[in-house]
Amino acid sequence: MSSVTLFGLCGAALVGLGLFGLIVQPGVLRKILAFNLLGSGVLLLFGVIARRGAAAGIGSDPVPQALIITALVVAFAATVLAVALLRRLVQETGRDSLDTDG
Amino acid sequence: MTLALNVFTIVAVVLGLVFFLAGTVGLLRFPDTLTRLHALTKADNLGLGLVVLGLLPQVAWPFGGLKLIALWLLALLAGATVGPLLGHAVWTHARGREPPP
Amino acid sequence: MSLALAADAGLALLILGLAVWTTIARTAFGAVIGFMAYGFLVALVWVRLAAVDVALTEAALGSGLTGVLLLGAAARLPRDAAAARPGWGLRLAAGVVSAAVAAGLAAVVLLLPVPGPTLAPVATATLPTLGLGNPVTGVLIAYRAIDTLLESVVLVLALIGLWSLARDEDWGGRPDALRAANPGAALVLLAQVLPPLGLLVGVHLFWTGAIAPGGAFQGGTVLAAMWVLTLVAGLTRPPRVGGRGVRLLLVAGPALFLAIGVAGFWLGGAFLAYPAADAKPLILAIEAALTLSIAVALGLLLAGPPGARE
Amino acid sequence: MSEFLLVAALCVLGTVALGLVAILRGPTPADRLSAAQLLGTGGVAALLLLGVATDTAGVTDLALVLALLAAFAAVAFVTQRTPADVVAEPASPPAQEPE
Repeated sequence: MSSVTLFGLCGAALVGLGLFGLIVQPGVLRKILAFNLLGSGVLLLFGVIARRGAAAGIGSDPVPQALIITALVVAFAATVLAVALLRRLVQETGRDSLDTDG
Repeated sequence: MTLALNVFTIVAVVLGLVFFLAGTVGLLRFPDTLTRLHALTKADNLGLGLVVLGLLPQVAWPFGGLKLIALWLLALLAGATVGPLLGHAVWTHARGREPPP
Repeated sequence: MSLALAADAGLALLILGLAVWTTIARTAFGAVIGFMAYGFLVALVWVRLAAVDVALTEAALGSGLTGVLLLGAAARLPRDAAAARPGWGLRLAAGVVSAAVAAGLAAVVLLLPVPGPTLAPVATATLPTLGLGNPVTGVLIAYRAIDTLLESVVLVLALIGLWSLARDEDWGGRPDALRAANPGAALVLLAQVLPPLGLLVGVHLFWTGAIAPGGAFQGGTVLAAMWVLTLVAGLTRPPRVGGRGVRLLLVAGPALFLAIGVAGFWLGGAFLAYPAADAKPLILAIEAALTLSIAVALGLLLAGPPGARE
Repeated sequence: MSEFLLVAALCVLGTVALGLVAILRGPTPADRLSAAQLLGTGGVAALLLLGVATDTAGVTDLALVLALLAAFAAVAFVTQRTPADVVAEPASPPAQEPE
């Protein structure tokens, strides 16, 4: 078992954990956090693939690295948008969950 | 000369480690929030400071060394802000009034 | 070598532990703090995976802007409305599905081909003609320039989405929600001393990005964090969202990128191709404009939709 | 020398990782934040040691960025909340289990 495989397994577990939180947690902020964990796990898998592609004197394939950097910024923008929607939801309904009946 | 500098590095870094350990133990063992905050700032200022001091002979001058010193000054500034901010908030809440100046 | 493996195993366990805590913590605030510590440790993992550029991005976003965003959100949650948690059946089903997905991905990780496929030689082949020494910047600005162009547009789209959440009567005003009610002397001092140093670090990251880890995203994020600090302390006020100047700054980066990209049809023979003689100055111009636009866009995203303090 | 610095980096990281217990334990939000703050400082020290030991480009810059932004969490914590929230966990009622 190498360090790279170890972080790959860690990324896989994070995806599962994020998915679980996304389904199970009722609060919207908790769902946003879980979704970020999920995304972070996916990016970690990308990073593992980049590290395995070390070549030409570079420790990590630069193409997945560049994708991860753009993905981090896009994920941040999406999180901002989700938090803004949550704030409007709280303003309008006084609640922070999505279930419609309660 | 190199040997003396290496010994200096080892001594300073080990001392820094001691302060990090002290900060952690304080954070876990001290009785209330304000004293725990006190423990934290020791690790912030002295622990990092000693590690930076120990690394100074090992980096390229001038830019590597100046970068390390700038980094420690930034950490000092952050610590000097975090302490009062958190402490003020905790104190105000506990006593129900503003702390004396 | 086994020492490094033990350290990495410890790091992975810490990350998983914090992720579990973020998922199951009782309070939203505890979960947010756990998530912030998690992001910090993930930045260390990027260093261990030889991706320092990524680590810089994760650290600049995670320890600066994300904390302000999530802690602000956690503070505005209602206190009394606890939603019903799903029942045991659904939780069990969710657990099974999630475990299956994780197991599938783990199998993929274990079955990856050896040696791993790589695009590094192709992506780095053009670096000398571009005058760049950092392969990641080379990919972002040349090899996969189209991705970066679209990504810089996404930030503007996100801002449009955010602003469209404003109430009708607030439209055209200043997004003032970040400003602290009572900043206090320590915070004001920090907001006076830190931004000049942060400006230096941000410009350094942008400039060094040509040859070493760094670049427009990292530099722009640090600049945005400094601006947000002065907004929180009340030293500066955000611009009105209807203003022409702020809109020009927002689109400057993507617009210049697109213009040079279209000019590539004549100068370099293809969309987003650089003429061999002038590649370096053109790339620097694009990176500088992108840094500025990214900083303004991220700062305004943090400031939220226009409207008074809640 | 570099072996010593690597071991020292591990020790710092291990020490502040112990402090993570305080994130889980609290009891107040200010305590949780203090633990995150300690993790930040220790991480910066570990990165410096690692960067000098392995002479990797950019690691010192990474530590510099982390030190620059070290105060942000506390600033956000204090300014985005009322003083009462600093000490008291919000009294969230226990989530109801459906029948």
